[in-house]
Amino acid sequence: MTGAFDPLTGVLGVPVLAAALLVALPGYRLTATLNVVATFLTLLAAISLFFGRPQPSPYLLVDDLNNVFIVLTTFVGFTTSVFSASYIGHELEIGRLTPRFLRFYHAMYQVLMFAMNLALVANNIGVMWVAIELATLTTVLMVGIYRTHEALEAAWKYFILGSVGIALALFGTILVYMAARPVIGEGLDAMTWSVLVTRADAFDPALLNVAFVFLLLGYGTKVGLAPLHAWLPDAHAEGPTPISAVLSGLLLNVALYALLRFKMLLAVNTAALAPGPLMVTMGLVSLFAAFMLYRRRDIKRMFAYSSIEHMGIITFAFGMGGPLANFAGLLHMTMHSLTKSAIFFAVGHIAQVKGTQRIADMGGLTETNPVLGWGLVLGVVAIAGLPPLGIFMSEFLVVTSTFARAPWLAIVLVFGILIGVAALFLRLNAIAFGEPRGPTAEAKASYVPMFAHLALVFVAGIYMPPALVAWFQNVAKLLG
Amino acid sequence: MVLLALACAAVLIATAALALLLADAARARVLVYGACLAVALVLLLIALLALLGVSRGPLAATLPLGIPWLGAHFRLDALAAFFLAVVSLGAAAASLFALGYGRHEPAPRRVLPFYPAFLAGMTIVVLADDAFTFLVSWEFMSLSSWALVMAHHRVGDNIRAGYVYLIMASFGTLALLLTFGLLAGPDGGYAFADMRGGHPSAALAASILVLALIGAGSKAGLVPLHVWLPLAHPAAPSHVSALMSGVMTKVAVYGFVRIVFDLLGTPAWWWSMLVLALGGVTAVMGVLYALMQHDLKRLLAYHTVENIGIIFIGLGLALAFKTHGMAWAAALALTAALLHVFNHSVFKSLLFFGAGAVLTATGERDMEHLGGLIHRMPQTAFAFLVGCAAISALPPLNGFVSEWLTFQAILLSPELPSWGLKFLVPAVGALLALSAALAAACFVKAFGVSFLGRARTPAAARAQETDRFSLAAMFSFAALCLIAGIVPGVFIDALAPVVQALVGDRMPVQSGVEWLSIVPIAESRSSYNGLLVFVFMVLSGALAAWAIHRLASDRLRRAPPWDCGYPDASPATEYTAASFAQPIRRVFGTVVFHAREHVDMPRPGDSRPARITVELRDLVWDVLYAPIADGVAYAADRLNHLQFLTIRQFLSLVFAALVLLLLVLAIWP
Amino acid sequence: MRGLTFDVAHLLAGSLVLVSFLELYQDRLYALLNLFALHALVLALSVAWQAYIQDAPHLYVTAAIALVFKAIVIPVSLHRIIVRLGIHREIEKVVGVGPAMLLGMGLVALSMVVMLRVTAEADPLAREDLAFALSVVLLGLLMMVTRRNAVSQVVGFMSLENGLVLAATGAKGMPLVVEISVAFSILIAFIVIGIFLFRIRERFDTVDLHALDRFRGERG
Amino acid sequence: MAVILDLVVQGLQMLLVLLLAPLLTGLVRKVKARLLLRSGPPLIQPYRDLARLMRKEVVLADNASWLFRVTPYLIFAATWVAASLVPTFRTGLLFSWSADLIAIIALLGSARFFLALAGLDVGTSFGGIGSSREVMIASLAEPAMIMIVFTVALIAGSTQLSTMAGFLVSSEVGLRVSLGLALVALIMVAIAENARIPVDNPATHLELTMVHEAMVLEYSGRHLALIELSASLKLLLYLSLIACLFVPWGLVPSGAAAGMLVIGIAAYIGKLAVGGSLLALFETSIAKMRVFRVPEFLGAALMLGLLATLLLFVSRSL
Repeated sequence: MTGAFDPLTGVLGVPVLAAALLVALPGYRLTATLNVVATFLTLLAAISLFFGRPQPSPYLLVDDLNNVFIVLTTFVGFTTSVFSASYIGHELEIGRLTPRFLRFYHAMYQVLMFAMNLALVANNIGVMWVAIELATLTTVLMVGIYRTHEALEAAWKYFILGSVGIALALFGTILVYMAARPVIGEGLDAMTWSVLVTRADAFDPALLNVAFVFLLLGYGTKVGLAPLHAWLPDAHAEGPTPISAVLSGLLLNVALYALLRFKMLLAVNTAALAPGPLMVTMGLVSLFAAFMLYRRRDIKRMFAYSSIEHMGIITFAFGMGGPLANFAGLLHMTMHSLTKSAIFFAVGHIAQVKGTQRIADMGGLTETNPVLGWGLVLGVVAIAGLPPLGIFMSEFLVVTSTFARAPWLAIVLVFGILIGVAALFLRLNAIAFGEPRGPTAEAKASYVPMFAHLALVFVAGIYMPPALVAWFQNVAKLLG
Repeated sequence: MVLLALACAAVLIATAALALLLADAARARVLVYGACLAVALVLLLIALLALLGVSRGPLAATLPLGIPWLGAHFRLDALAAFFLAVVSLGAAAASLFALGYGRHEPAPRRVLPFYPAFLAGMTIVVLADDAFTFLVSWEFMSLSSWALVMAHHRVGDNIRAGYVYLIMASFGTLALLLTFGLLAGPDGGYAFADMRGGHPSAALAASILVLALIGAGSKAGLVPLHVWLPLAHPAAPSHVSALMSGVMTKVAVYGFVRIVFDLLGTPAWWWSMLVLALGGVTAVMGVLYALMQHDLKRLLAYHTVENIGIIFIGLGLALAFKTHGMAWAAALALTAALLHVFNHSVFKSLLFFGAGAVLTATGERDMEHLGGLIHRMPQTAFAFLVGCAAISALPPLNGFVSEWLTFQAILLSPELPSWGLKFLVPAVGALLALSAALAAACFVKAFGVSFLGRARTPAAARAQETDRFSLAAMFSFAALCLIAGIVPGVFIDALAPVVQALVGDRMPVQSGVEWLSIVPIAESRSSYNGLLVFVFMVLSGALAAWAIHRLASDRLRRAPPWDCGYPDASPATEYTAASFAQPIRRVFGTVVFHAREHVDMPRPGDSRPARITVELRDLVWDVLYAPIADGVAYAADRLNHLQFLTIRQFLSLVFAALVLLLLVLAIWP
Repeated sequence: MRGLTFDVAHLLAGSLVLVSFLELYQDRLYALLNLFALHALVLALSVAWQAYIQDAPHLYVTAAIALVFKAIVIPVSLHRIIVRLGIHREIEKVVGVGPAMLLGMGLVALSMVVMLRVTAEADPLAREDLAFALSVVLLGLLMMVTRRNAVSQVVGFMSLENGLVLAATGAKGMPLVVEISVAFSILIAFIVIGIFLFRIRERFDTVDLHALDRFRGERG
Repeated sequence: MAVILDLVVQGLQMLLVLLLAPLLTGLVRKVKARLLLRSGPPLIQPYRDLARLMRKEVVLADNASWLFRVTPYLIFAATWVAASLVPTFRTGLLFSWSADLIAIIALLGSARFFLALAGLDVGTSFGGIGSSREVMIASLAEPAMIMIVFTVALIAGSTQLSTMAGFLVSSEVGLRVSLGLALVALIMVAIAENARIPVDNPATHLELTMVHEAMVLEYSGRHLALIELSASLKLLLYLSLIACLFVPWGLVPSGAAAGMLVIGIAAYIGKLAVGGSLLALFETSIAKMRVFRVPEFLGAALMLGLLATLLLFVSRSL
């Protein structure tokens, strides 16, 4: 226990300490650097999990499923902090942020990291719930950080809808406990994963069903599934871009991860209703967020809707179930968070270069800022699911495995994807090609994070390390 | 062997990466295109060796890439070898052409990196032996060519061209995705080897065939899925246009052949009718569209549509014969189709090279602004003329051979037992003949208006002969047109293993026949000898010339043209492309394009010039695509209101969802 | 004894549902706040009762929180807000009382049906409790949906949350109940503060959420 | 020995068609004149014209290209080769298998292709009119011709002219509707292809009506002579095609004694004479139609051909 205890304390402790420090420390350069360093240390700790996993304690657990996500989260957290360092610098210059808020921003960033890591490693459904609520509240505060009318409005909307979601999720959690209590007995065990999963077959199916409905809606709100998605586009559009990246790239994943955990329980319990149809339906509904892409004028809001679409695809995949589809879902989660955050990095720089988020005021980006422009093109190509990038593989697996089992669903899915692709490239043409519009100053920023993500996605589209594959396949089995 | 081919592809990709780094360097052009040329030649050698069955080393390989538990399978069988030969031949010529042509490229950064990637994509597609690798390389090919189409994104409506292209490409890919989904089955046997094993039910086979037709057809440019092609092909730089039109469409044909003839068992016969009918319609529609064009490159692109139609007629016949177990006839039809694949890749590339040369020399694609180029650029004119004659299926060039074989295959169709085909095939034959005749008319127009007559613009009058690399590329392909025309037997025999593998029979061996003539079935039935025809024509022409110049006069005097006595110096009185096409437009256009002519004739004494305007409508677009676009727009508008609800309304959405799900639970059995 | 405990718990839970109905019916803000205070009071009682019958002392904390925070602090502060915002008039509803009531009935029935499908060996007390809790939750949500005014929406949310606490305490021996109730109180505090904030910086002339929705992104 | 004989025969045929072609043209003109109660030019007038043109110098337009000068020889070569492959008096010519009927039609097609180009070369408006109308006519005539080929080939089971003639002369054919249709269609196509009335008028130089003449307007001297000669060759070719497909009697089978050849040649000349006179008769008895009526005329031919083929397919299957 003690030998393997270190990584987790790193993953959870470093952010807390950093947050405490960042609240105290002044100065933009120092805090930004500290932020990067802290996230980097967290990343190191997380990576060390690959080599030694701690034994599951009643509160903390590391297994095949969350191990990958912890590393992913910390990694994206690290790259985002690098990106945010240059981004926030510019925001300070143009005075959108005051140093006071900046300090607050960095502290919150670390708290958010802590909350998400906690949600991932929690072995207790109550703790997980608390962690996700914490993550929500911090992001609410960060979305509203610009104090503009739109920002406050977005934050408020996010807050209200998020709180309702949290409430529903809590009710679901309680119901799960109620279902577990007769079998496992009162007390902590009845809320502990490692115990729940082993005994879930004996739970009361009806209770589990109700529980799952509430959890689906509660955590689904965080995932941004339609029709619970309303908060997502505005929160992405109005908050600072690093937060948009973290939201799309990580928070949605964390919520979905929670959902998967509970799906496992139902998968074990044969008497309970199959969660598949529910998830498939919500997935398809969300998929048609693709239609919303056509009328978007704000570049960040557009990519937010694309996140909804992709969450729909992922939920659809898990809903279909089966080793292939589940594998595809897990892969899609990973790839999407990498790609989408990369896109938001690009978008952040673009918005700073152009001084606006209105697509109408951008154009010819590949002429004026080749690196940025082509980076965005590559990102959109990736998010549109075109090979040879990672998302294509997952979409390939989803569609082919579905079509053999439920042709009509697959056809609907395909049309949804196609509509999304069409919309994305319609906008991309306006942004990246054609006559240059708007200011064309070169962005003074490091493109390393963006291209690091895209490189990973590219590699994954062609070659996947066997270890990762093994974990995913293992989890895919558990997911039923 | 296959590993060597893959290594070549890897070299191409490396070249692309290299080009990304030093695209602005002065010598980058030479470096990149030179490398591509070399690699393409190596690939060609490999392909030929494999095709002639004298290759060393394994013909299949599996790399630990792609889907982890499956790996990436590659295989170089006869079919793959033939198409690899087509691809690498076109690639080699295009690279050679580009060595000179690339000098005029305004934005090398947007071309050099993607060109080798494009070549690599096409190479890997034909080598792929599992669904995932196939689709990845297939879409990679589309993607890199999309980037090339967008190279001149600020010119005209190239952006729209690229957009339509990308959407149609994704559409096709998704259709193929579904095809493979059906072929692979629920437990994902994505390797082609596994697919060959499975025997799908009749309904399943039918849907597979239809999906494959949609997927491959949209890339090949089958009507009505052709809309992107005449937009995208001309938009790209000319050597890329040549590749897209001459080679990429063939890769699409490869996809169709691979799926339908190789992976799929034998579908019910009536699905061959679909292929046949589509082929016939495509052939005629394509050439009619082409006749209405004044943009040289767009005209050529539409002709690609026509030739794809001819190829699919051949494939449809082969399918019909195969499903009726007439392997020998299927062999003839399939050989015809594949031979046309090769021929078209040759002369279409040649023609696009010519168009590119004209474009660089005059800066004009619009034929109405050309004319008289035969005086300024004689060599280009000659090569282009050969290409025109070949694509118009004139003996003794290669285009005629494949169409002749197709006719021979059609003449076998009375043997088919099923009624539908009995009625369909002659009609398709008529369509084929019609398209051939119209193609000739169209290329009289293309060559006559842009190369003959008098220059219509100063640009055309100032044109200069193009560089020697381009000429080398053009003349080598012109020579190939002639060779393939006069000794087709060699090529037919080379195709034998492919056909044998796909339909289980082959055409009779041609190499034995005396005088190098070709005999599809039996000497008494039909035979053709391009060589003799060529020799005869040369002899008799030379004889006539000699006799007249010796025995009669050889005097010659230059004078102003006679023109019935009232010559007019102004080139404006020349026949334009539009006026040349007018009779045919009157005959066909009124029906097919709702062609309308508005004549604005000023009253006597009014000095205003008279104007005639022609209005054409693309019914395919109006009927098929416009409604879809409108539908999406409508849905987008409707759903867009969701963005503007109040928080309370959103909450009520959540509430409704919750209640709904609880109700579901309540009534759950 | 068993019977008595059951009946009392049942009574309290049921009365909680009743109060929710009253809230749904009441459309004057002051009265609504008073009703909410009552709601919290009943909750506190039932929690205390649970603490007693489960002899789980930590539940008394939750009860105390409910009593002090929800039954006193929040209503008072909301009173303040109302006064300051000068919106102590009628509150316009989206749907009339009648339909709202009918909907509420339907919801209660629904939650009963759903919960009674639970097989009986889960002890009846828990089942009943859950059924009531679920209906309280649904009614709270319904209230949030049918009111336009921010304050009454907050009230709706809080009664929803009371339902949660009821369920949590009803769940025998559930750990972390206290923590959760604390966390929720923080959440509510945030909401109230939010309203304060929006009032203090003179950005919205009213807390009617329409004002918040003036932009809703990309409009215009 | 046999090969030598075959070579001789093949040579004989090539010479024969070349020599007979102008005579046929002359004959048609003469008969027409007589039908119009004129004495008309002597039969050998076409030879005289050709000789005269040959001796004249060529007046070439200033901006005529090399293509313009090569075309006459190309056309002549193509037409001559085509004509010499059609069995006229003897089947199974030595080189007959080097091109079947489809190839022969294609050869004529290439001749037309280059003539149309030549019409555009000088860049005069009349040349343009000529070529654009020519290709319009061809675009309908060629498919019609192919349909006719289908019909006959399906009956004879071959596209090889010698085999076809050999089969058709044999008794087993009998009378077939589709053959009749094919014959009518073939005659219509032949009229169109040879620019005869009512499709075109070989004699006119009235600009708006002419097609073929407009294309060759700029030609003079030996070039014009070659073009005229090829035109007569083409007429001859079509007549002998009709003869060998529909009145194959008198065709000498291959390997027959040399003496038989005389009879064959005589029969052939007889057929030509009859055909030429009939053509003249037809031409005098009908008026030229407007250019845009031509498509309907040829469309009818195409439909006839298609109908014939379909009938055949059906009758085959019964």
